[in-house]
Amino acid sequence: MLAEAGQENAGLVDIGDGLACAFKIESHNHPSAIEPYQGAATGVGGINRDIFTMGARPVAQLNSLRFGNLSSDKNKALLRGVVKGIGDYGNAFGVPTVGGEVFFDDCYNVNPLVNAMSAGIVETGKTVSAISYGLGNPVFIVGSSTGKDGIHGATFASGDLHEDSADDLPSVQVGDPFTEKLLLEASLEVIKTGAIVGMQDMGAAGIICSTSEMSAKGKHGMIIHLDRVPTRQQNMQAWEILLSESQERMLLVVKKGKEAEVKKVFEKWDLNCVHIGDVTTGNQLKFYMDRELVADVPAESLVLGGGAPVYNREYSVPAYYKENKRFSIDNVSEPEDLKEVARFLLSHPNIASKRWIYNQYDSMVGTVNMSTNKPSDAAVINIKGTDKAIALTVDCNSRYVHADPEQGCAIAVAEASRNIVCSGAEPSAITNCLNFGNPYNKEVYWQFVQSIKGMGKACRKFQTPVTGGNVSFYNQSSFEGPVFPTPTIGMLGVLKSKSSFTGLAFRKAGDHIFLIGESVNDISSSEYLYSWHKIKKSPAPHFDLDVEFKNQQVVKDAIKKGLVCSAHDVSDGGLFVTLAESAMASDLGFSIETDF
Amino acid sequence: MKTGIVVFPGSNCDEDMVYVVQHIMKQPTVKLWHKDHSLQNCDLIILPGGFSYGDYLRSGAIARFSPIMNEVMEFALRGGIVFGICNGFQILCESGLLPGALMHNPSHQFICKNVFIKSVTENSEITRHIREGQVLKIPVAHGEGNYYADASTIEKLNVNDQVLFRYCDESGNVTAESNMNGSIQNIAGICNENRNVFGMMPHPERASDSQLGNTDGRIIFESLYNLVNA
Amino acid sequence: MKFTAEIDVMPLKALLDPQGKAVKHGLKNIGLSTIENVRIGKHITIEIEASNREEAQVKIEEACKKLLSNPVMESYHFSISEN
Amino acid sequence: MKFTAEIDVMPLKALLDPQGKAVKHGLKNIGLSTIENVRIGKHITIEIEASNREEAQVKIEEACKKLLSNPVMESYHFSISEN
Repeated sequence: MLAEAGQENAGLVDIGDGLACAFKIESHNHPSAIEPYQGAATGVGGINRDIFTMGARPVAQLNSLRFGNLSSDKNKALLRGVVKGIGDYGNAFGVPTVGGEVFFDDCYNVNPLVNAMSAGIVETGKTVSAISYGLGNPVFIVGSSTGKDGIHGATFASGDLHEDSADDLPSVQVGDPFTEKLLLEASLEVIKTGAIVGMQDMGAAGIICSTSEMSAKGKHGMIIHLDRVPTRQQNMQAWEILLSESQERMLLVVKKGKEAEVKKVFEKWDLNCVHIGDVTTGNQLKFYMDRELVADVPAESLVLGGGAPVYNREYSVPAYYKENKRFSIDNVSEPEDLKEVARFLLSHPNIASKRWIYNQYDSMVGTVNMSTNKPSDAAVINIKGTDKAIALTVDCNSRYVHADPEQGCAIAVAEASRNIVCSGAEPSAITNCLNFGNPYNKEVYWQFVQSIKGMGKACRKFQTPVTGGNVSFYNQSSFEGPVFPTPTIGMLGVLKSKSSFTGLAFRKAGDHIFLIGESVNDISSSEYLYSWHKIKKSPAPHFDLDVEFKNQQVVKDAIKKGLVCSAHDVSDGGLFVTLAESAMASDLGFSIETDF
Repeated sequence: MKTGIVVFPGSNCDEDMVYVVQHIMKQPTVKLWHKDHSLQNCDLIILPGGFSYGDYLRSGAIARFSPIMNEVMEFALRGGIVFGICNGFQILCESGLLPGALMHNPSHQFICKNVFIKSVTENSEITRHIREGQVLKIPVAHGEGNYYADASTIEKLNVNDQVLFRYCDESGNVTAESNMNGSIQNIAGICNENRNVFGMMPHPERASDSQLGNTDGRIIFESLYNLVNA
Repeated sequence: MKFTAEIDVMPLKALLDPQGKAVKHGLKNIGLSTIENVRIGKHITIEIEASNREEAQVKIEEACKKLLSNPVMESYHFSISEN
Repeated sequence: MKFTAEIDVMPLKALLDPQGKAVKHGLKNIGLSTIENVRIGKHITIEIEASNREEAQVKIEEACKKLLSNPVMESYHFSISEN
């Protein structure tokens, strides 16, 4: 790991050949519930800015989506809007969407989860940090103009809001992928000039957040003239400019004397590039509006860990946790028509092909996606000019995590690692997006604490450090309870040589099919039990971390020795669905004998 | 042949094109910035895929008025070879260098997947090495690929043998099912009357690198550069 | 009776209109530089059968509210004329 | 002087309008079944500075012809009002 977790905008991992991979996953759940198209689109915009603000060029995107029951028109509309928003933004921005997952359950009925992940490549040592220092260095705001976006989102006394007539406050933030593409190219170009001290994209709380984070990190202060900030709406007040969350903007600290060089790059790309202030010594942030001091705050106190309060919350074991344990497979009747069950599972939205979704994403721009013509469990991305490739996956079965957060979260990490290994890669590191309910609910906080335990245990076992991530609380379902605890795991893997790339489709008739790992008579929390038998209360499936690790080593070695034609992990829907998927991807059949 | 690849704000397949033309076809290549007015005396101009100006208003509508398009149009009217792929094809239609227009896909959704196209003429620089009727698996990725022109224009295209590719199934049948964007008569690519300006919606540059498992698109570049299996 | 409704659905004024911004830039490229503000929305025409103008009015209002415009981001207005 | 142009760019009548058809279907689903024909195009508003109405007229005409509409598949009409 090249960057300590949480220190930079995204996790940074050395992948050899003088290259590093910056990757991260973030949520945009609540904006997507209000307006699915723009909510999802701005989520894609935000996560990609976290990558290129570090000087890395995004090479691949993934997303993890959760919706309520597809029988309701509202959820169908949410799905259509979110998918179109991700597609329209990602396709125009020009980074291939190479993988992802989608899961449907009643608990997400009013609160969909939209997690967007992006990964970028940068030469080690060429990264840019979100830092500000050097007395007199000019501070620039670049990219889109500032509007009153996200202002109602700020935790302000409603009294302050009534001065703005309602129609002056944008109800929703609108993403502009075209400006984001210009911002990407201009940012990477300006970094090459060597004129940049530090750079930070503007996310939540806009200017106030980026100025304080960069200053606290560089242990310097700033003087900022808010009246110089280019605005989109007339007569914006100082606090609105400070808090605005308008999209596609960055804050740059430039080396004194290099201003002209920086302006030239942004002018080439027709983007705003305005000098709004300067770095000072000390750690005070002084904000002026038409030369009048409107805010004078220490940078330190606003930054996470720099002085922001730390809470210790109580938690308690929920009643359902014990009830689940009472489930026994013996009182589950075996259906007469097993073919009917197979047909039911293969056509269930959680298992059926997601072609309708991913065909709306440009998965091939950049000509690096090796999985286009050779589908694999994790998406494999060619690193041109080297013999390397990277593998990316995003996984989490939130039903397992609900049944047993510690075990379920460990399974999520294990499944991500399995997908990476089955595609011929070596698991390297993870990022995570922790989507949970209201943290003041003791049972939710228990889910949170247990999930973190499970994740830590599994990451240590698979030696995949947590490089950073994002937390989203207050995801509540329609029946007042929380949504399923959903700690989405985004994992990076590395293929030292592209020759180890392994697909999931059967290759030739006559090849032998091996099942690695011991089958246990266990259907807990399976799609079969939950959706066919409608038995909602059962524990998490059987799971042994050590055995899981050993199984993965066996697959890794077999692939290294060139013995493997294809590999596919057994997950949702079980062995039958896994075999069917490998068969359908290759127009070949299979015949297996079971020994009972 | 020195190739100039035009970069508009919002183009995102320019690097993919440079990679194929320079590294795989081994041709000298320069990128031409849309604000410049010099074509750096290139022998051949390529307008790459992407979302020039975010595809706002209509795909290619705004890019058509970029400064460099004056020179590109003069170059084309003098007989210079201009090849537009996806967004490039849309820009060539918007600028009138190619007849017709690319409308929204009937589904009003973006479509990205491998499709089959069939070469329907050997009489063009980009199909001269492709046997007429040969089927190629080439990916498409667009939201506005529905080629339309009025009846008399379509008539002329057919009579003058100006249609280069049609969408088809794996065995070369031009069927309604294989037409994913509603284009008239499954038209996937055309050339102008003077046979020096070419446009196609599918992306051959995305099927030219053996590392990606499909090189059906390479034969189009081999025709363009008159090379035999580069 | 047959009526025709001409409906305009526009993004709310306060919202960023990326398309309008790009078209304004395009218009500058063709020499029309005295343009302040460009906003782009949808124009929808509907032919509707109704017993009288008021009924047509009510039906079109309902169509706009329920389907044609997204109140979170758009406003609409329409006019109705007899065929 | 400041003028505002209201421009409608519609697909040519001869063209199939799949979006219009989809919306008509949607309207039927919410009980508005007496609808014959739905066509969807763009509504563009432009604020333009011009010395007089004629000049504004000429400029907007040029904008429509050159950029805002594509004659192969669209037709336009506009009205101009003084701010």
